Amino acid sequence: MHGIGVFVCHCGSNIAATVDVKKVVEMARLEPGVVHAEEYQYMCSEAGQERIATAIREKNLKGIVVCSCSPRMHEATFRKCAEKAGLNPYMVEIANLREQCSWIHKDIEEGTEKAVILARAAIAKVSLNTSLLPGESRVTKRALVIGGGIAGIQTALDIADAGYEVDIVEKTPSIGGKMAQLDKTFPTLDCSACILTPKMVDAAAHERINLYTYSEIEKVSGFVGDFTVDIRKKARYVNMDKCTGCGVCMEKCPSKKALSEFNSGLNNRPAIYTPFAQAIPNVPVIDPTQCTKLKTGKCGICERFCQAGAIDYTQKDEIVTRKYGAIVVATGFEIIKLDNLEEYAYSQSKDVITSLELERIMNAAGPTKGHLERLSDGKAPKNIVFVQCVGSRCDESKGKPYCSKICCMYTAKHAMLIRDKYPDVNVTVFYIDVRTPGKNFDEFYRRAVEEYGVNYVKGQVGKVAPQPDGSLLVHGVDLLDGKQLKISADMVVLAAAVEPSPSVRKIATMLTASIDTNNFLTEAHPKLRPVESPTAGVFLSGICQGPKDIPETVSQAGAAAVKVVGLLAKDKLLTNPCTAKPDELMCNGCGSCANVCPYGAISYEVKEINDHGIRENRRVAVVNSALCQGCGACTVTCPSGTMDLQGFSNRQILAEVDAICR
Amino acid sequence: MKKITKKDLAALLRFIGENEALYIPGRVSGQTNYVRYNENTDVDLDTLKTVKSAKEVFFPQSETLYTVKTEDGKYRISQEELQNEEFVLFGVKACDMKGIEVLDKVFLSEPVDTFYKARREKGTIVTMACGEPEESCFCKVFGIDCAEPQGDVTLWNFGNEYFWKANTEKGEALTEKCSSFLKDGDEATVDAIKNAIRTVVEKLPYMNLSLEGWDGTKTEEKFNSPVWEELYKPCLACGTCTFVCPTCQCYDIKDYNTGKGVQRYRCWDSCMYSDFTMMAHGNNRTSQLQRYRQRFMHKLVYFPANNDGMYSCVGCGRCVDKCPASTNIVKVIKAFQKEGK
Amino acid sequence: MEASKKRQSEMVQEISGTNPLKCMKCGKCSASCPAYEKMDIKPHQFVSYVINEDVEALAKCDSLWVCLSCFACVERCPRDVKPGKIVDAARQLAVRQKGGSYLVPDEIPALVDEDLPQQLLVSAFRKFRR
Amino acid sequence: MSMNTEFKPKIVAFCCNWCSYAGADLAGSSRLAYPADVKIIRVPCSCRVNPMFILRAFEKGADGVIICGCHPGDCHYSTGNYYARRRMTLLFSMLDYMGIERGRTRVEWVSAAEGVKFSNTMNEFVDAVRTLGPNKRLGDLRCKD
Amino acid sequence: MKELLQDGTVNRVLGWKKGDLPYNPEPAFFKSAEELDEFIYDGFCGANLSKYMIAASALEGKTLVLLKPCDSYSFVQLMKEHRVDREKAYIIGVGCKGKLDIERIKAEGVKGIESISGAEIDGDCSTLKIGTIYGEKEVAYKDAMLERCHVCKGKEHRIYDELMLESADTLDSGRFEAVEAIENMTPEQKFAFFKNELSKCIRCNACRNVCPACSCRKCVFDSTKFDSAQKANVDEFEEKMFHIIRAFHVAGRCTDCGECSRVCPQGIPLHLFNRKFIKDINEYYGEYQAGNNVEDETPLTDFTFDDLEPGERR
Repeated sequence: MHGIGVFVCHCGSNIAATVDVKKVVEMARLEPGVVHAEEYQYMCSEAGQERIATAIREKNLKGIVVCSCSPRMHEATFRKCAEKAGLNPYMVEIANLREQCSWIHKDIEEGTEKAVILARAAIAKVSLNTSLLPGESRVTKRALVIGGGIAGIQTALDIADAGYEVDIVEKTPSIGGKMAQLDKTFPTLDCSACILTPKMVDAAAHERINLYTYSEIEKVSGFVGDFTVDIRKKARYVNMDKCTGCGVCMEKCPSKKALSEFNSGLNNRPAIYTPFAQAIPNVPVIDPTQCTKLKTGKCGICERFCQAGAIDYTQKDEIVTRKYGAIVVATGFEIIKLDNLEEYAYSQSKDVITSLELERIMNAAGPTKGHLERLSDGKAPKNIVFVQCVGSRCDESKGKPYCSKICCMYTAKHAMLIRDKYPDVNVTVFYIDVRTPGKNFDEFYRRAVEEYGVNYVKGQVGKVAPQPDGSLLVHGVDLLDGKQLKISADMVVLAAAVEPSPSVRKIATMLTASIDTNNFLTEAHPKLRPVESPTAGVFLSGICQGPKDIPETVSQAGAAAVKVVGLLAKDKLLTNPCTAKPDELMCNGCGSCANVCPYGAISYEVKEINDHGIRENRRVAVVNSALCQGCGACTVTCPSGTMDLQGFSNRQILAEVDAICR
Repeated sequence: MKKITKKDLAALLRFIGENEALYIPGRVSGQTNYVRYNENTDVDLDTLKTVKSAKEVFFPQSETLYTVKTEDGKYRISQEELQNEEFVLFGVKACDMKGIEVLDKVFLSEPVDTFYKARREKGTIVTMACGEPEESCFCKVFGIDCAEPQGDVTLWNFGNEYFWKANTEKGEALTEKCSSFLKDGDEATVDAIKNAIRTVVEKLPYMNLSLEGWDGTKTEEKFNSPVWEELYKPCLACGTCTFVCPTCQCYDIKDYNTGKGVQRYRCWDSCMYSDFTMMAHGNNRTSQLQRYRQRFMHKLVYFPANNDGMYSCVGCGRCVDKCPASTNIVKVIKAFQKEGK
Repeated sequence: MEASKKRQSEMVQEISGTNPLKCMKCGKCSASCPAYEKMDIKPHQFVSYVINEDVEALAKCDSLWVCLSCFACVERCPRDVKPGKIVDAARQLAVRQKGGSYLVPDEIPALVDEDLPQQLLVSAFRKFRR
Repeated sequence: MSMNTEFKPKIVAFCCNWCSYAGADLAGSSRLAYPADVKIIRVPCSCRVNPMFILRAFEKGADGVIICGCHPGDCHYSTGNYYARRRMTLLFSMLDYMGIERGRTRVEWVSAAEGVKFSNTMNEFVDAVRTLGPNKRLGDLRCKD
Repeated sequence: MKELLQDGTVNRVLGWKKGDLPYNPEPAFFKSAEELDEFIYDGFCGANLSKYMIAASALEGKTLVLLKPCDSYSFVQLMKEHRVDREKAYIIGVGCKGKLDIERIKAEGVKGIESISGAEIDGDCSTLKIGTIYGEKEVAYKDAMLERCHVCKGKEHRIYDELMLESADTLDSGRFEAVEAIENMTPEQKFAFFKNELSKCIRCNACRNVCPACSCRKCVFDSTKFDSAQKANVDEFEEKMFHIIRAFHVAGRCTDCGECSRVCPQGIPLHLFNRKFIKDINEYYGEYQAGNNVEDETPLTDFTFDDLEPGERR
């Protein structure tokens, strides 16, 4: 290409101190195609940009090379500058003389020599650049929130309040999530339901929020701004429009053996049920694995008692296809299985419980109506032992390597509540470290110790041994006293680790959003883009991204909502033009490129191809440039070189290689 | 007529090789090709056919023509020097010798190829009669007598000796130079050797191959024959036949970017390749059938038509031996023969 | 001197196949140990002794011969540090230093209880041959 | 010793845009020196590096080629570096099999935060290539003069 | 075959046609029962006809194709890559008792061959009796077999509509022995070995063009997209480039059919490249045989999170 301009920046003395800028200009002039070369103190300054623009106009430059700082810093600046001067922004290349040359080399001669080579490589590349135009894609002004817990509800409310439609897809029959199961919340001891229920009602009543409860994501296609999602609405066997939520059906249902999911399996629920009294929507579902009518065809009691005529045993799953501009993942967490931690005797004794189970026991609407009692014999416990870090901070073979973050605080809460309500109960907490970073958190923990007399012991529990008399012998250690402890307890509460909801794996795959080794969703940048997934248009809210408590979840939910609103506020999105581009004439249609594409951007079509006069139908690869992110995996997989990457083409990179090795 | 005992041959070769470049069939990893002689060369005069023919000594597979370099933004062109030293090519069989004559027709007629011409002038060719012709040989069909090859010097292999006869001035000069290694030999023995070879040749399976109808005429008829449609089908479009052929003379001229400049070089090309004669507008032969046909039409029709009936096939049988799909010029000739009946 | 201390600590790590740096000092090993009361150096301390390169103290302590090699600590350690293996390794070092053996191979079969776990048996031999 | 200090190897480093190129920038802004022999080519992802590029570099006279990408699991394009890892594993194994010095090729995962690692890696790599001396086994003679 | 051709089930037969020498049958399409008189299938029919099925898939109607067990792997691999149309093929899986290498026979000093008996597929395939103009010769069938038959993948066809003829066990050496031998060399020896072998390469592209995996419409070495179009071996680098890249492009797709080594006019053991990749893939990513089925993920378009790092050994 003829008509290349080279602009070498001094960057004050940042570059000029170790690179002989004049020499770079002089050497650049000798390169084929270069018609203009100059230097300036600060190319990125207004005056510097003006010089570039002037040169482009006056010398009718076809491509420019700016030898300056990292392209990560000012590539966008110079592209804009070129565009203003009438040059396609993709006809700009940057030679990184600052970060990758002048700042790391001390010797002027050495620095200059390298700078010349870097400039040469950029010139070689730009001479093969082609004008690229970003494509445009439309934005569907609706968001999808996957998960109806506090994270999902808050995100949805914030988006809806900003004026955009939101759908919430929740797999259980009601929104509310784990927070609905909690009794009180730290560090203020508010009643969880009291602060959550109004939000649930708000979400249900919001004109721009649409709830898909008892529903799951079936399929996701499309890309940022234009996702198409299939939602499976599972058969409720209850007509939502007719049901009045009177609850007679649940009373009358003869099949009451199912374990209540909401009460952590501590008591039973009928086959037709709402998870809890304040469920939203307040419409029951029939559990087909429990319902006698659905299993054997006999029964039908609920139908008889339903005055609204809402029962419909013939309902089938329904697939709804909806379009969205953005998707928020808020799939939440579960408590880990304790199979690998048998020493705590969780499976052997009913009186060894998890903290979440304790929440239900403490809750007035729970299986014990809020009375603290042993599940084995209903007696009031006198000695309770709490064990921290059960399955958290563990070797991979035992549990999770991470800290679950919320346990220290909720254990302090539980201990405090028990001592408050039952002052005669001895509470011992075995801890490894007490971690309380957060506003009023350490104060809260100190109150548990100082005001409520909770006995904190530094040391882990080795074993919980159920005794013949029904008590539990806890083998622990007090590392500070250097004493082994054997405590006879009536109840042991395990602070079991949290893990991302198992459903997230499937969802992440559908969204092509990446997950880490612990199944937490990966953020686009751990610090600077913590609520975005690396996949454009997919955002993260709540524990699906990493362990967090309620206030953190709510603030992250809001942050995700803002990101979504920022996206939905746009009418059109510009797509990156540096995408893969196949040469139809050469394509074998073998399918290997689609195999490595992380975005599903490649498909195959049978097309009539005119290959130098030979017309035939061939299967060829087609790239959806709106989906393609330009990684280039396909270009290397393709043996014939049919696939090339615009902006980083084979010939461009080879030209750089040649220039460097010259 | 001279002769040399086989045990003296090594010394002779060393003697020649010390004074000038010597190209001779040598074995590298199981295959025999012409190699530049040095002390470590595994000389192999027993293998009847080298994989590549002797043509590459005069017309190398690739050679640089000139180099362009940039210095301070200016271009400097330096032409490749012509062959300026004498050399000896040793052990050429009759078919390859004839092949060189075919190349002479192409490269020594106007416009003369100076690179080729210089090599021909500086080279002395020592040919060798074929001891044991093989089943794929059919040089006799093209009127070549493998018992008495041309060249500057001709050798006959007999028992413990090679008989040596100079045919040209260059040959005499080489004989003179090597005289200390040579003794006098008798014509009669050589005549007997020749007769023995000719008797064997008569027994070869391809001896009855007829070139009737391949006289450089009936171009259209041959070109349009339906026979090609079946003949080309096994062809894989590789360049094996062309690259082992002693007469194929097509080349491509390409540029190589050395980073410091450009080297313009020429290299053998094959009419079997899809980019052969590729031009800006595309290719004038778009199918393998056309490419396949081109090769044989050139050898058997176009070349004789333009060169007083000289075929550009010498019956060496290398393509018969080496074609991966076992298609070859003999099968082409036979197919037309059959069609003619 | 320093070097030999370091070497000893490395030896313990090598023999035991453990990485003491993985320890998060939870004390679960000591909580699990049935011989805790009789030990002068407690199981969790074994780990820090190795980290602090004081294997000599370990080689002299009584705990080596008190440890039952029940491996409860190994089994329960949440970080896979295996304190029991460290005790075992320190014991080996001690035995190597002392040399000599009171048990004659021929006497062994009579002493063996068929139901004993193999690992315990091996540990026992190491322990009681001083 | 004098030989080794005389020899200035040509090193081509392919760095992915999101992690390693940023890591190199960080090395730069932290003033962590590494030899000027290293020249970086920016590619979107380590999976963009075609074996042809690597061989081409050697052909044209490079003495060493290093590919840097995001750590496995951290790829900006989620899976690119996993493909790159397999490709390079096989390619390097083949080069080794053909008697090309193993030390001339390397893959290193460098995150945007690992300026120190970038600099250390380059120092080590250049040292290793210097010890091996000029690339004689894999290079086109025409590019040598 | 004649019947299938006559009743219109297939439009043509892709098989081998008798050669004009005892050992050079050529791949051929037969369109009539009459033409089939020239059909032959014996020990010299080494050509892998799967490659020809790419072109045949574009033809009208069905093609009856004869595939040896090892050829059937290539066909499956080509199906996987959408290069052949299963619907357009009627596959007769033919038995195989090992295919012969005329070069090996000639290396035994056999010249002037007039006739060969003992290569018939229905014979016992133990000894070849060769009539030459210089007298009778005998060569053991085993000694004349192609390298690939000594490491035979087995008698099973991966795909067929019909089976014909018996196969024989010919496996008698380790598939990776030669590769291991090279791996155990010093770098200097390795380099010398390959330099010696590759210096013979004449860039005729026979290996590429015969290869069922190298079925690109336009090879990178013929295209201008990489500035890699080269014809001649101007420098030894080029051969390395060509053969490394070719092996890399077919890595995970090469079924190890051995055609490249069979056709090389210079006798370069090209399978040593492909087999190195196969060995590495097996060792690093688990046993994999290209062409086994159409479902398996090709190793180079697949990964696991804990794949080993370049240069690491397992």
